[in-house]
Amino acid sequence: MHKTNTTSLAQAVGVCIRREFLLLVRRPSDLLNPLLFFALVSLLFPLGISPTEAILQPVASGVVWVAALLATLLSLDSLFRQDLLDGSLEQLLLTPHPLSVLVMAKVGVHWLMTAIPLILMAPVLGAMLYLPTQAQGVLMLALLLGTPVLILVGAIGAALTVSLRKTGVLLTLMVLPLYIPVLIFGTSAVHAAAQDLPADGQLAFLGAILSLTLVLAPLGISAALKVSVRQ
Amino acid sequence: MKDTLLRWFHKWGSPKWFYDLSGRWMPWLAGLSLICLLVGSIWALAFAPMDYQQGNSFRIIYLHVPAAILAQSAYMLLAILGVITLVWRMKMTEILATACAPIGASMTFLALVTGSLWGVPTWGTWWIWDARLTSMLVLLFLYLGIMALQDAIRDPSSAARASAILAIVGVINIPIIKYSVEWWYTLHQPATFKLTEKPAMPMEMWLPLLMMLIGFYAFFAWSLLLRARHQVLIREQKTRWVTQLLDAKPATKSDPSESAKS
Amino acid sequence: MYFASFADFLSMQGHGIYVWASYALGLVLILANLLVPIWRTRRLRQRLQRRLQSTAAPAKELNS
Amino acid sequence: MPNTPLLSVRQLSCEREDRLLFTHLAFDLQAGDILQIKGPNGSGKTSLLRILAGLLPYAEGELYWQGEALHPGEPSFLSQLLFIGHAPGIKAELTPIENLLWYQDMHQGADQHAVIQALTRIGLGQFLDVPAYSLSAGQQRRIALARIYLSAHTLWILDEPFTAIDVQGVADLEQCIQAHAAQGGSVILTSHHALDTLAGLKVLTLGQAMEEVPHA
Repeated sequence: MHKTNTTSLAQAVGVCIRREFLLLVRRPSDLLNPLLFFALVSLLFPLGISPTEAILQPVASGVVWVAALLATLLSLDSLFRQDLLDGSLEQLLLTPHPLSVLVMAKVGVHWLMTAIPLILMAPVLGAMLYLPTQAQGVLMLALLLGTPVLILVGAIGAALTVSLRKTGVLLTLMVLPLYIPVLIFGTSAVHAAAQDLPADGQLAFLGAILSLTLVLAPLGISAALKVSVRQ
Repeated sequence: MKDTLLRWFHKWGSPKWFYDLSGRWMPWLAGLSLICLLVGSIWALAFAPMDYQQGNSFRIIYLHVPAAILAQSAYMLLAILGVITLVWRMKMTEILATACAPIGASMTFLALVTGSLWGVPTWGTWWIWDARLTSMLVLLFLYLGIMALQDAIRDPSSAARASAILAIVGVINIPIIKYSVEWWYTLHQPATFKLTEKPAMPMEMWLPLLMMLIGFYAFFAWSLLLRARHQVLIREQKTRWVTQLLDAKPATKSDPSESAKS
Repeated sequence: MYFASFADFLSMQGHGIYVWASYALGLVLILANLLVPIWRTRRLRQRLQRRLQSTAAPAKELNS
Repeated sequence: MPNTPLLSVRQLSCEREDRLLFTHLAFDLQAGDILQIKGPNGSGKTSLLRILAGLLPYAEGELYWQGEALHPGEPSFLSQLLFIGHAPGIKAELTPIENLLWYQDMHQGADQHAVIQALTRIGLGQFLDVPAYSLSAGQQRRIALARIYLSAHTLWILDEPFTAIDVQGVADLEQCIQAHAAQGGSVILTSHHALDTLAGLKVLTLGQAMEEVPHA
């Protein structure tokens, strides 16, 4: 009988990361859209409310965070859909390696390619909204802790709705309530930093939520993918 | 003991058994909930004493608190049914979860509206960003998310399994959301009188509350069984026991594709 | 009876509108959650019985 | 038992969109067997293959792999399974080499040379570095089929493998399947193509019992 020596998990994860990286690099529009959306939403608020510093400055952190939240959600809608359509998602289920680890590779690369540029852009938009410079650092740190949670929880929603043709509002309705803790602690961290108050309490909380999500979300994503593919 | 539990577990797993059993339980639940709700509300409206600070608007607590408790326990039930559905793939828990979500949602809505109506005389407006009301609003959106997902997926068992995962993710997040909203409320609102905090209640106040709570739970079970039986009929409409149940004459020649799914 | 008169019972020192509105909504929601499934089940049973008696019609899937 | 069957199916029934596709299906697959699933379109051929691969839940029935109960997604089973379904599973932005290397690295590992050889053998020699979106659907499907030449899995489940392949390719693929069966592996496939020339061929027409096809 055939002696099958399956590749090691590390090798499989490495290959998945490389493939995801290649796929995203070769389709840059998918990376650019969320960033443009992020900038556009931040632009709307001064137009919608008022350009004066007195009004914009206190809401700056909230605006940047809400825009980041929505931009991440936008980038998640098509996370698994193309894989389902071309059949590579069911092949991912058919590998002998645990699906939750392989999915982490895919979601991790997605975070790297969409959230990091977003984090680097945030101070620019913050400055445009008169966010004090001493809060910029905390804003980037809070986003660094918060965006993985947004993407991991959003990926569960994306996996649940991958088999549906149009999901738009459904994904938002399912996932946004789960983003509320990140929004609350994220905005208040930046708010505190803007008033020269220590923000490490809020950042610690973001870190706690991040570690919980890092442990549980992959299980949720792989369970959701199995439900969606096995139809 | 273990195998009797398993056998009971599997018995409940079969829709036919559930249909017969629920048929026997429902009259009792109906009676209990009608009596408790009727007596409870009359007691609460007419006989319970007024609250010295809030006046008669306090009587809304007999509706708001049971609805809020029911809203959260229904979500817990959704998550537990979800775990059973995912682990043991039992058709009945899928059906019960599908039936449970709308009731939970309407109880959350009831708790939300009664909470804000209760606040009007004291706050002067019908909505303030009170910690508990905001958490209740978030819970309502969690319910609507689950119901929207159940509705979007065509195949009933995939829809049930998908919404089971969302319910489990939601139930893990509820304490986090509750704490963060609480923390956010105290951060922005100096500790004014927290309206929805139940002051220590004398006997003649919490007795009607207990009565109403029992009534609400009985109503919840009754409505759950009603909705679940409806789902059972939909999903089992091709089986022989449903055909006999409808005591219609089965087709003259035996239907070859007939499969007696228990 | 806690209240002196029936009118007093209705007005509840000005808070009556809110109390009665809440209980009315409670009644509506409870009735809805009971009557809607009962009505739907009855309608489904009738359509199933009609389909079974006729047996001629192909077994179209009824899902509401 | 001297030779437990590689894969055995008992009382399997499958319901799709509340239509009963098949019920009480039972058969055993020995090492070295080539099982062709026949039946009119929509009779559940693809559903049966997906159930065996663990990609589709089934209402009733038991599946056994090498004697033990088989649960969907069992790693020990998946490491022995090559499944090629309707959808090719090819990423359009990647070249055939990158696609095939990904599959090999996810299962048994392979070197670039073997991959190039397999792609040339299946007729994609000139398209090695062309992104898959510029290839025809048939060529994309052949990238997936090239996995057969590189596969050391015990069980192959192939859904309509011979579509989109020219006559010479069909003969080559048949010869490869025959060699695989000879080495003790086994194949389950659906095809409208006549396979009577294959030794060890068994035919299962959905709705009837499985019968041996006398070797021509």
